[in-house]
Amino acid sequence: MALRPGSGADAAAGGAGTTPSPGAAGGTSPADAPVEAISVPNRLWSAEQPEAYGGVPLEDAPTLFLREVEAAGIGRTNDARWSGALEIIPTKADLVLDLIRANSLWPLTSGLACCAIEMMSTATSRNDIDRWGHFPFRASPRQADVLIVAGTLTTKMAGPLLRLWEEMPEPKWCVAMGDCTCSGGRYKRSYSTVQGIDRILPVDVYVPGCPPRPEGLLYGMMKLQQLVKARRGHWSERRLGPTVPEGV
Amino acid sequence: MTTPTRPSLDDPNLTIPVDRAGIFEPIPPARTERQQEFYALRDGEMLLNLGPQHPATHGVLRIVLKLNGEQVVDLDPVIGYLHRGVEKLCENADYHQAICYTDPLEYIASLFCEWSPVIAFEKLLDVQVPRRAEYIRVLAGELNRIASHALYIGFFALDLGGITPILWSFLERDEIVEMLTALTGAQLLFNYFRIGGVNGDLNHDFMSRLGDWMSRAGRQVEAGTALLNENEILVRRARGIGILDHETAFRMAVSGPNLRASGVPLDLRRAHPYSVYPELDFDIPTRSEGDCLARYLLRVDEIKQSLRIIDQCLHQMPDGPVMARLPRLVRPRPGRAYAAIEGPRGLYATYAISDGTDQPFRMRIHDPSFVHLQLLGLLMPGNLVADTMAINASLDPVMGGVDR
Amino acid sequence: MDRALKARLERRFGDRLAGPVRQRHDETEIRIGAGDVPEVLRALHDEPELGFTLLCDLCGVDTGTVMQAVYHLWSETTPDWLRVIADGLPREKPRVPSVTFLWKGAEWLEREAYDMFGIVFEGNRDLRRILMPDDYVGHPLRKDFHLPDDASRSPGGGVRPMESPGRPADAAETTVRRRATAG
Amino acid sequence: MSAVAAYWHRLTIPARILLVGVPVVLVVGAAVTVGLALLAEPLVDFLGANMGLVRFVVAALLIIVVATVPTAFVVIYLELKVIARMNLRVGPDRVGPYGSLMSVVHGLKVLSKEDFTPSGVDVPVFTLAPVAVFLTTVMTLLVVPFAPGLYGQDFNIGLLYLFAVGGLNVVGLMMAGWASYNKYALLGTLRAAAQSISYEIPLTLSVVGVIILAGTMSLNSIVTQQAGSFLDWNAWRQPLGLLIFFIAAIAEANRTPLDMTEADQELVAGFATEYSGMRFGFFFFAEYVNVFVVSALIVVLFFGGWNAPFDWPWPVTLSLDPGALGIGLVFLIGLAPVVGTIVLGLPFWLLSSRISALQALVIGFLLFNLVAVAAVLAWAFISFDWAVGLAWMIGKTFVFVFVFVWMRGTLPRVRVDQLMGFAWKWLLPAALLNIFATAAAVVVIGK
Repeated sequence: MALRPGSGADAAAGGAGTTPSPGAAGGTSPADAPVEAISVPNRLWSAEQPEAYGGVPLEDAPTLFLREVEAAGIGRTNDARWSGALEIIPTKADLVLDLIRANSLWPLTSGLACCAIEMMSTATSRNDIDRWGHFPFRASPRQADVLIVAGTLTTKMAGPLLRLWEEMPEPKWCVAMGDCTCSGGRYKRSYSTVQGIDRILPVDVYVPGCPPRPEGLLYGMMKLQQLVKARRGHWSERRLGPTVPEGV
Repeated sequence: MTTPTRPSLDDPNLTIPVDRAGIFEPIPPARTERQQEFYALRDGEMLLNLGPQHPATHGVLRIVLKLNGEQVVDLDPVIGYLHRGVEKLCENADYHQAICYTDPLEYIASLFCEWSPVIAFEKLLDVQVPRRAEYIRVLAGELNRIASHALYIGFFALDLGGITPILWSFLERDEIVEMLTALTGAQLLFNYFRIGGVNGDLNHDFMSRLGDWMSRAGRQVEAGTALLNENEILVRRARGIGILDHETAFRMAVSGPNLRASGVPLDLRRAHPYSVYPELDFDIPTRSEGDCLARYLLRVDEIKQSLRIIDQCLHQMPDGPVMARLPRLVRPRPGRAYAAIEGPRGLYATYAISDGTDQPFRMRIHDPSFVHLQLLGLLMPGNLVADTMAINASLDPVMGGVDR
Repeated sequence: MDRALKARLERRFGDRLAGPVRQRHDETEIRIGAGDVPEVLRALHDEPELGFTLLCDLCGVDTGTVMQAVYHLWSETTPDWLRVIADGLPREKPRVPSVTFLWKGAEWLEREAYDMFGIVFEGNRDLRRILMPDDYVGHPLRKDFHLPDDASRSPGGGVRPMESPGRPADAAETTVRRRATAG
Repeated sequence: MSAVAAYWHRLTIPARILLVGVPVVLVVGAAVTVGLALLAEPLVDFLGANMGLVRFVVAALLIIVVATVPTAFVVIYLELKVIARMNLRVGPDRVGPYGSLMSVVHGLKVLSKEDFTPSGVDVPVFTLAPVAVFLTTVMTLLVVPFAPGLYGQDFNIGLLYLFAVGGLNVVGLMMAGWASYNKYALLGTLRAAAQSISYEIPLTLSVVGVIILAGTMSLNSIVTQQAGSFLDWNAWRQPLGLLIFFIAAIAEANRTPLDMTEADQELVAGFATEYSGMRFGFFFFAEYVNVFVVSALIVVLFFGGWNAPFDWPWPVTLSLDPGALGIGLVFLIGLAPVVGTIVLGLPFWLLSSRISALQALVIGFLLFNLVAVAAVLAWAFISFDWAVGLAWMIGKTFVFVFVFVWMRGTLPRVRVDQLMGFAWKWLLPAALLNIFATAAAVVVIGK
């Protein structure tokens, strides 16, 4: 079938323009802030000033939640802990094991929505998450360590996502990526979205932004590494809702 | 050691006392005759559940495959896992906010999801868009189209098992997103098009990035696709799989590249011009085979055409304002407006009804991926499980647009 | 707007049209009764001087008083969009003949209109919910379905109880694992 | 009974271990003492009589403990880095120098994960499958000659043993996929079975030419017959056989483009979908050890094994007789570290004012150790032929490991029916043709 190009009989096409009104234009002049705002150098990671990311260094930070839990003894199931003088062995073992776990966190390929594209971009050449060992993205939840919930969680998807979380073996962590997973974001009012995945999952690290830049996700994963090193072997005490210690 | 009893997942009266998660969800009672015929398993057939969290289903698509060995007998796509109620939210927001709700729909080509609502609202408001704004829209839109097609090429290769092309195409896509970020100030979800123009004029950062990218874009496309076009394994896997002839394509209401890959030169930029496209010179690549390979090669050709369009836009860019004069709160006269544009996946349309208030009375968003996803049930039966991935990738659905 | 198309449409379906043929910008709009949908659309699709071969969109509309099924068609014989509105469906139990015999691809669009508005398309052999879960009650896009002004006070906090194992208030007692198996 | 159970549950882990361990140790210790007292003499005679058995057992233990897991770590690190470079990425660079410990960290993390059996699986089979896969992969290493005199066992049917044991691999995969109670695993394992059965045949037939030329199935003698320059390698005499063997070996090792069994994009993780923790780690290691074994086989059969590619002048016999030094040896051993440390540390202390004497001594000591180790290695390389052969063997093998990784980074995956068709329509006739051509050549030209 041959198609001739139609005449642009379209109100939206062409026509001489009137003078712009900055109010309606949203008021951005050609050389405006967003460009600089994007290229802010991230100096938070110089090790000599750990208070740059808000708070005292992690070692002497009072990780209140876990110490309270330990003191109160709640959740202290009989998980066959070594007792007495032999306590030293699993403690040191946890130290080493958590160093290992923090450096090899395999995410689950669980992209839900927009943020999934940025999550993939985090894994690709420009900002390569493989440098920290958060790679490969496992396709099977049985072999994954981190559940990066990237994108809006709808009520229809909540059940399958919870099942994925249940299928992951301990120790496992959950990263909420994007505003929609942190709080519902721009779809908070909708009739079919879950307003923040911490209603159904224990979240370790929140990465806000709509969507967060790949650097943001990298920063969040570094925070997760700190978290893994800071809380040693207390996987069973986690709760619904935010469980991030104060220092982190 | 005794092995536990193993219930069959295909048993229709099987109920598992956990939450109704997708994977082990017991088969629902048949509501329609189609469902009855699908879930009636003959001998040697089994149901395989792809998704909603599967590496090869782009996003949260769930496909229930009825397999005979490795051969797909029938399938039943289950969507809606990303239904965010955008249309209802748009009816509860005013016209400027509605654009902010629509642009995460196609998170790979989000500019096109702003473009059609913007045109529809402009028709409701009878507002004239400055020519410079139109050219900037075309420029940004074609850049976004290239980014989307680059991702398509990468995912197509990835679903066929090649892991390197996806990273190479992400390099290109990242560069384009970086320059669009410099232009719009937002990453990935550029909320850039406004009613009556665009938000902000071209700036120096964008132009410099675009300049040195355009200087080598052609070579990048050649280099990126050479790894696939001369690859015998990929060509053998993609040729002759999922053939779609053009009568069937019209019956299935297919549009966009998937239609052009079946030999129909139907491109809304020519067939129903909506912007300054009549003033631009470009071809409409078509392919006659209509199989996965044709759909893939067509995208590659479209990238080259988009490069031509960008080049012309940069040369014909007029001076002048980029926004029409509009009040902050627009109240169009009661009426109905329909605007459709040609996106990287096909026909994006918006149908807006105004009742004279500052909120759209009804806002309908039509996304091509939603229609194209029906083709799975048409093209997959008879193929192997591995081919379903190739077909799904070649149709290029984006679940955000499918579920809205 | 294409005057010739208006003339053609009035000549072809003079008596079937419920109301005048309206034209604005690049759109031509005709309204027909629900019963005339198959014949009119078949004529629009088949007859060469009309030749509306491409179904661009199919959606439902709830005007608050009646329901409408809206079809947008494209033809290469005219630069206009053709909008066919099947008007005057009752808001309780709206029924329209399906157009899947013309466009197989209209099947999911009709399913979505059924899911969102409850419009029953007779002849669609797979008419069930498509976006919302199977056990969902209500049709979200109807005008009598109101969004809560503050989502945090919406029923279940926006989470259907079946899929939310616990709300933060009472979540402090038990872990996720125990919740999920309790269903 | 319940009282005992309750008492048992009240115990802590060490108490349980002690409670069980102490009687066992007592009984076993006594038994071993008595047994040794009675059987020491005949046992020593027996072991001396069949040294091959001892050698086999020792080699098996050594290979399992020493060879496989480090090899897997090296191969995994190679894959991580090489594929990263092909993707224009950096790859792991945080853990260890240039991320060289990343594969170790991955492996240890996998071993330390929770390891549970899903509901509905066939528990004993599910538990035994990784062991079967790993052991069959490891056992193939026993007959691979790495250097003159450095091999587990020199069977005269080494090739048969190798194909037999290597073919058992698929049994483990079948067990894994069938027991997992998962449809993806089932599809993956059926693919694995069909693929393995189809490719065993060309794999075996492609070697027949080599066997005809060599006149033996002992890998060791096949290698020794390729001694000399690289012109004597079987690659020149059996090019077709080499090609067929290489392609079939890819399929046997389940590597891209023939990795049907764990096709990530189609079957989530194939037969290993339901496996987690240590059991998955076994599959994980087995895959990469398999790559190493296959590469080593290609080298042994077609590329001269541990023979140098050109006429290698060594091993030269150095007349180093430490005993000739007499008492001087003691002084040497006693003085060399001290002198070496001081001599090597002195320049730092003299040249840099910021380095204290103690630091200089530490630096010198480290340098001396490096020098000593290097000297010992160089001496071994010069004067022992096994060191030379090992170096050449490992070098050649990792060339082919790199080729495997390269293909994984480059090629997409073929479809399963194309895979089968290729095996039966092309590889099998080609292998038969190769056999006939070789036999005819041997008859006509003679050996």
